[in-house]
Amino acid sequence: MSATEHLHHIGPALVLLIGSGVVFSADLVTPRRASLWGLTLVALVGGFLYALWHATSGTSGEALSGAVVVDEFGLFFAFVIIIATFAVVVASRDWADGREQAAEFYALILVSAGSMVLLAQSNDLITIFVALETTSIAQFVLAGIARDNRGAEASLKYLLTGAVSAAILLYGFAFLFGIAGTTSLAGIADFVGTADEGTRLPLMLGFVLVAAGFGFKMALVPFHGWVPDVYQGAPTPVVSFLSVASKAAGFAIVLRVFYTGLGGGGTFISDDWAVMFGVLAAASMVFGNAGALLQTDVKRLLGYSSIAQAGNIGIGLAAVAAGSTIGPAGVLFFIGTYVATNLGAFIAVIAASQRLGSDEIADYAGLIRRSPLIAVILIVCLLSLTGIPPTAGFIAKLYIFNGAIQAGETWLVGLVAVGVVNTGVSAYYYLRWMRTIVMDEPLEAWTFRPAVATQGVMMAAGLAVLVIGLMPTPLISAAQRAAAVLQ
Amino acid sequence: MESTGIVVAFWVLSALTIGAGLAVFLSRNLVHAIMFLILAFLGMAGLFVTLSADFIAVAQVLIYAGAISVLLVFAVMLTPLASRDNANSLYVVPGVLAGLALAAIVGFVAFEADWAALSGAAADQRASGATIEVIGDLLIGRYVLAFEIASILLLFALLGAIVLVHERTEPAVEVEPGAAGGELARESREPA
Amino acid sequence: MFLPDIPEAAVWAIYFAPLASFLLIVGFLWRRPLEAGRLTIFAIGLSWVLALWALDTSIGLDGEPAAFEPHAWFTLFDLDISFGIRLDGLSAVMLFVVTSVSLLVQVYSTGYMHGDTGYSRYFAFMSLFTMSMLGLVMASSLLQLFIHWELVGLTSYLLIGFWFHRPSAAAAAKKAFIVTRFGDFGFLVAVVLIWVKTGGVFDIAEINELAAGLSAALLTGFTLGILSGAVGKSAQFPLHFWLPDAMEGPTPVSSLVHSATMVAAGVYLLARFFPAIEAAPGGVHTTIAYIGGFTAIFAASMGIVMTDIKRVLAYSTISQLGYMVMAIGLGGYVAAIFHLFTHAFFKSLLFQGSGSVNHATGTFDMRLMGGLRHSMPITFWTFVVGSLSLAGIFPLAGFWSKDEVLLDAWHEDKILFAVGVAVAFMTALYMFRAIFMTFFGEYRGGEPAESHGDAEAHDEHHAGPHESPASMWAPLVILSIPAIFIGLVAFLDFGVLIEGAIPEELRHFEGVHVDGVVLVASTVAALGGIGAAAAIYFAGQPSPDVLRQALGPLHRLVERKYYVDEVAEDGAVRGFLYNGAGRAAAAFDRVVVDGVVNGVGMATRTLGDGLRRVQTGQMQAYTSLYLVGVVVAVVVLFAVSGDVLER
Amino acid sequence: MSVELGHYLAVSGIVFGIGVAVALSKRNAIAVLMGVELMLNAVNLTLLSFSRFSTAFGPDDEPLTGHVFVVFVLTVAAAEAAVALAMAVLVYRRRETVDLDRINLLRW
Repeated sequence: MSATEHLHHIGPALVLLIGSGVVFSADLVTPRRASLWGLTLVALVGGFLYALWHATSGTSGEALSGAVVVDEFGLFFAFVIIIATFAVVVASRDWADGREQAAEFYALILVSAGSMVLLAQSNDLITIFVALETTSIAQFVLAGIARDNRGAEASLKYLLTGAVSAAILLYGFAFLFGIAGTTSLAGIADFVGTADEGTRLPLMLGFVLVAAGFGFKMALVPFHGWVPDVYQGAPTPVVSFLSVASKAAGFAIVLRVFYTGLGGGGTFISDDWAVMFGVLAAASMVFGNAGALLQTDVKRLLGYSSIAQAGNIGIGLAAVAAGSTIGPAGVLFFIGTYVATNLGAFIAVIAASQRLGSDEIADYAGLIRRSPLIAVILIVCLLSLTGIPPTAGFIAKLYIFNGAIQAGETWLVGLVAVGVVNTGVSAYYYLRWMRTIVMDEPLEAWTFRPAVATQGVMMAAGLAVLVIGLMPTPLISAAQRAAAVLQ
Repeated sequence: MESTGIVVAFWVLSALTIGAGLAVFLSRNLVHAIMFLILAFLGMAGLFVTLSADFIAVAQVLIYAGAISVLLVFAVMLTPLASRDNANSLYVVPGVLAGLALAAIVGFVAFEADWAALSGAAADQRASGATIEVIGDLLIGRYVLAFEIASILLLFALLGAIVLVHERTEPAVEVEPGAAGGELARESREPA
Repeated sequence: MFLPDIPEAAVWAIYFAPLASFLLIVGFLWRRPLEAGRLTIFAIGLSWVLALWALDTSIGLDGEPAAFEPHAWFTLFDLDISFGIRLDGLSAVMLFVVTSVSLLVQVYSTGYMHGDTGYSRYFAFMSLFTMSMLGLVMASSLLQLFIHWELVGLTSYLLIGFWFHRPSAAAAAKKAFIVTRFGDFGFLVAVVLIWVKTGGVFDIAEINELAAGLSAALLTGFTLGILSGAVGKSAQFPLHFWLPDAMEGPTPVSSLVHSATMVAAGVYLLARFFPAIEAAPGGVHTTIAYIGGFTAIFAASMGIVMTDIKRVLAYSTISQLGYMVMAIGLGGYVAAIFHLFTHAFFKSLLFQGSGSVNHATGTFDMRLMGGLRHSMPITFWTFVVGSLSLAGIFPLAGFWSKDEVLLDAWHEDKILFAVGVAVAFMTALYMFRAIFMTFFGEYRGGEPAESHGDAEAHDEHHAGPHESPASMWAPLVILSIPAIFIGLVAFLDFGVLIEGAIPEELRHFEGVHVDGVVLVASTVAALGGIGAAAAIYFAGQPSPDVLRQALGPLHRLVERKYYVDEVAEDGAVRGFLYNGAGRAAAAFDRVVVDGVVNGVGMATRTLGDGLRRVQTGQMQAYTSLYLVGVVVAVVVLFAVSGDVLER
Repeated sequence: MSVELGHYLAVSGIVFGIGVAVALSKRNAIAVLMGVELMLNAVNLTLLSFSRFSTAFGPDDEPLTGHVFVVFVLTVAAAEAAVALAMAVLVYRRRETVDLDRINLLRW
């Protein structure tokens, strides 16, 4: 394989990383903010087209000595991450262009997205670790980029907890490497498949530590502590980025490591980690929803809600481990819909909170009269988060629950029951917010509408939520094709 | 294997590292704690040598004992009004318990697990010589991608540090707007 | 029968017309309320016409399901999700009921809601609600049914809480939503059970066919889950308590949601799965029948002591729904649906009548009304017709259906028959108590000063009560026609139509026949109730002499009424009924209901405290939790693999 | 008596535990960072000792991969430290403290 071919395999990520450099350099040349924004979008479109090229030309296989692999699983996440980043960048233009650090903001977003795309296609512990840390450090800085009191606090907490978590993850990696004698996921899978009980203890220690490290990214309880604080304190555009792209990447890498690396549902430790993810999922749903019940700040509420949603995905992970064949596709489908839904909600919040000057739920009173478009999009997305048909969230929950039921374990059915009850609880706080938007008297009379580009992405997200809800088949088959790679 | 030398070195260096680590925890003064930390780093470097990891040992001394410690000292100096007593927070009990538990778990695994398959005479023959060449080959061969991303990581960590601290827009607060930025730029370049 | 068979697209149009109306209002008519109202009426009118056609088709098919194939929706590996229409006698009748009542309520609403600031919003919600209810009724798959079941709950939440600025309305909406969700949880369990055990069969007809082959335990679980859903939605004991509070919504909402549609959905659900219930062990039948019977008498006893006219009607609705549930439990499938059918019309009429009274007086408190029969003759006479029908007086609609229920009880279970007769007595008593308090005697001034300021309180009534506008009384008049005559459909093969929806071996309805004992017992009970009400609330004394005098226009006695009323309330009613059954019921409400509400509040507070310990804002709290999690996970996993440790 | 893999792992476990204790129980953000550095050091020791002693390596696997891994850990640790200290300075400017006990504006 020639050097160009190697580079071709990491093309989408490369475009984003180079784009990041270009944006940063352009800041030194041109004082015009609009051109930075445009360049960022160009880079994202370029990455998207490159990924599309991979998808249509059927590029696949390992590259760079097995450090990365191009497959439909990685491409699925590449598309999800790039599209989500695109939407975030479009929507945050007003916010970013108004500040001194616009160039750094765009550059960091791009570098973070680029390393996430790389992360989704990494196939080796070292590549995973470095890509993960690159995107993490970019996110730590992004969280504090507004340099206000709350943002600084949020980013410091995010970084310190993240550093502890990274150390734990690394310790796990060290054990996996030492026991299996290799850093490649395929090699680890081979080892686990043939290993005997003698390696059980260190292997188990290793995978618990790794799961904890990834649990931090996925915001599963009890590794979730940073989530509400960072969601509340960091700038909203950054939070929207964290909540969709970062989460998608977290789940991507977990699926790849645990499904490919630990050999899927058939090894002698599968049951252990099925139960473990089951417990984490249940705890996340209960804690996330309980926390969200009490919140008055929309961003904090969405933070807790994202913990609860991670719990839903956790059900899928448990099902995967327990041998459900539907599980992996269910997780991918859930992530796809979750990204669309959360994007819609967050972009609406970005658009609204900038005009309202507040993140309090109470200030969303009567939003439907002040800005009908934002309100309707927000309501559609909240309904989807609740899992009420005919939105995408409903199908996604159905899919995940079906996967768990199909695995045929009694305790998984119990887990589904916990999920269902929690759906009911979550309806309470989502509805409360919706009621404020629709029914309460507006505090002020003046109306507003977001920028045209923001309107566009907002409507696209809202429409996607509805279209996926009514016609889920295309996304389902995409998820199935992507998941088939792992098996 | 020149066993006695290694064995003695291992025990002495282990005691040094662990003792210095404990001192970091127990020390009442933040600056003293940093000094003990450097000592622990050095002990660790010695342990690396006993593992025939000479290149890593040198890197350890340079980066940890050198750069990172300097960074820590800088940070302490830049926050003059913060407490210097290295005091414990509210979470000292769970902290110590979690630390003990983790040490116990790893120790349990270390002695309980069936390492026979994983260690033995074969390891003794393992290259104790030219590690640098092999590492270099791996870095620009098999792990070249990680190597390149790591460079991006360093670049953006630098950029991030500057973004966070360099105050371009608030001249009213800073007497010398350039001063803080300058310090930080220097500070951030250290590790690279 | 008269028309060619209805095509599937036309049935879908029944569903999509109100949906289109909702979308158009939200999209374009938000600031043009008049058009919003007209559009809603037009859309539901269209649905009504098409529902008539569907009914005609169904009659032509003798109630057998029309041959509509389900459409594939999407596939989750082994799970084929489809959607479709089930048009049979049961759903055709329900479509007719829902569209008819909804249409009249919309017309009525244009008068009742006139000038409300949320006029467009109101009609948008009403359209959405009607759509959900229609979707629920015509669903061919359990999943589809469940989706609309939830949508009905959601939209009713919006409608009950329509006057959100009133804390009581907001609380009532919340209560209704939460309480019905308790029931829905059971329903969900049933859905999941059937999903797990049949590998994803969601077609209702198929489930009913498979039911006979399922194990007794599973079938019991499934049917009890269904029952739980029905208990929540149809406000049966012990989840009945949300309905009286839900009266905080606008009266037309109560008239639609809480008389004919949403609360009937529970009974409909039971009827839909009637074959499965029939196949279930006997204990399930008994449970259903006794829940229904107990609810009927329990709610009726509460109805007698209420002073708020809408709450009287609310308890009456609970009680009548209890009748229907009881009938289902006794195997009286036709009787239950027949009663649902007639009840929809006269109860809707009564609710609208109470709204009309409120429109005139500005209050729902009957103690502040009186003498309205002169100023509001149309409302008065239609209300009397509705009450007579509800009381089951020959030959009004309610008589026929109630008789069917009682007949089933007479054959199946004498205790429940006695309960049914007692309820008939109490029904007549509280309805006529309401009539005498509201329409007889002297006008007692209308709205209390402190309750002013609601959108519901209109300004015209300051000149004294007068008849409501035509848009309000016209529906009353129209509704009183079915309230009188609709029972006669029993002679028109109604039973055949309804039974077409269930397999042949379960059909046993043999047409209308009157059993002497039942006829006498129910009529005596109803007349006795009316008489007692007249004696206590009109004549002032529960003695035959006074009752005879009272039949004349005796101004003097009426003047004394206010005074006597209180005595009667305290003595005869409060002293006996309230302190007995009523007190017990109220105590139950206080203990259990408040217990639940307080429990939720306390749980939230506890959670809050717990959260404050975990989410302290200090980064080390998070890392501590994190590491504790890691340690616990490792230790537990090591411990469970004990065989490894032994080596 | 000889030194085996288990001994090194035990030492790394102890150092890791000390790192955890420091990171979790020190009030000053900079001290927390010191704990993290100790944890990373323990990880490095583990990697190197596996590199030295493990026989799990297949014919295609280079035992010195562990050393490469450590190089990356060192790099990342340095970058993380730089950003962390910049952030500590930023917080200090806003609050005049880096005591985590007092950095809890965002909570519950």
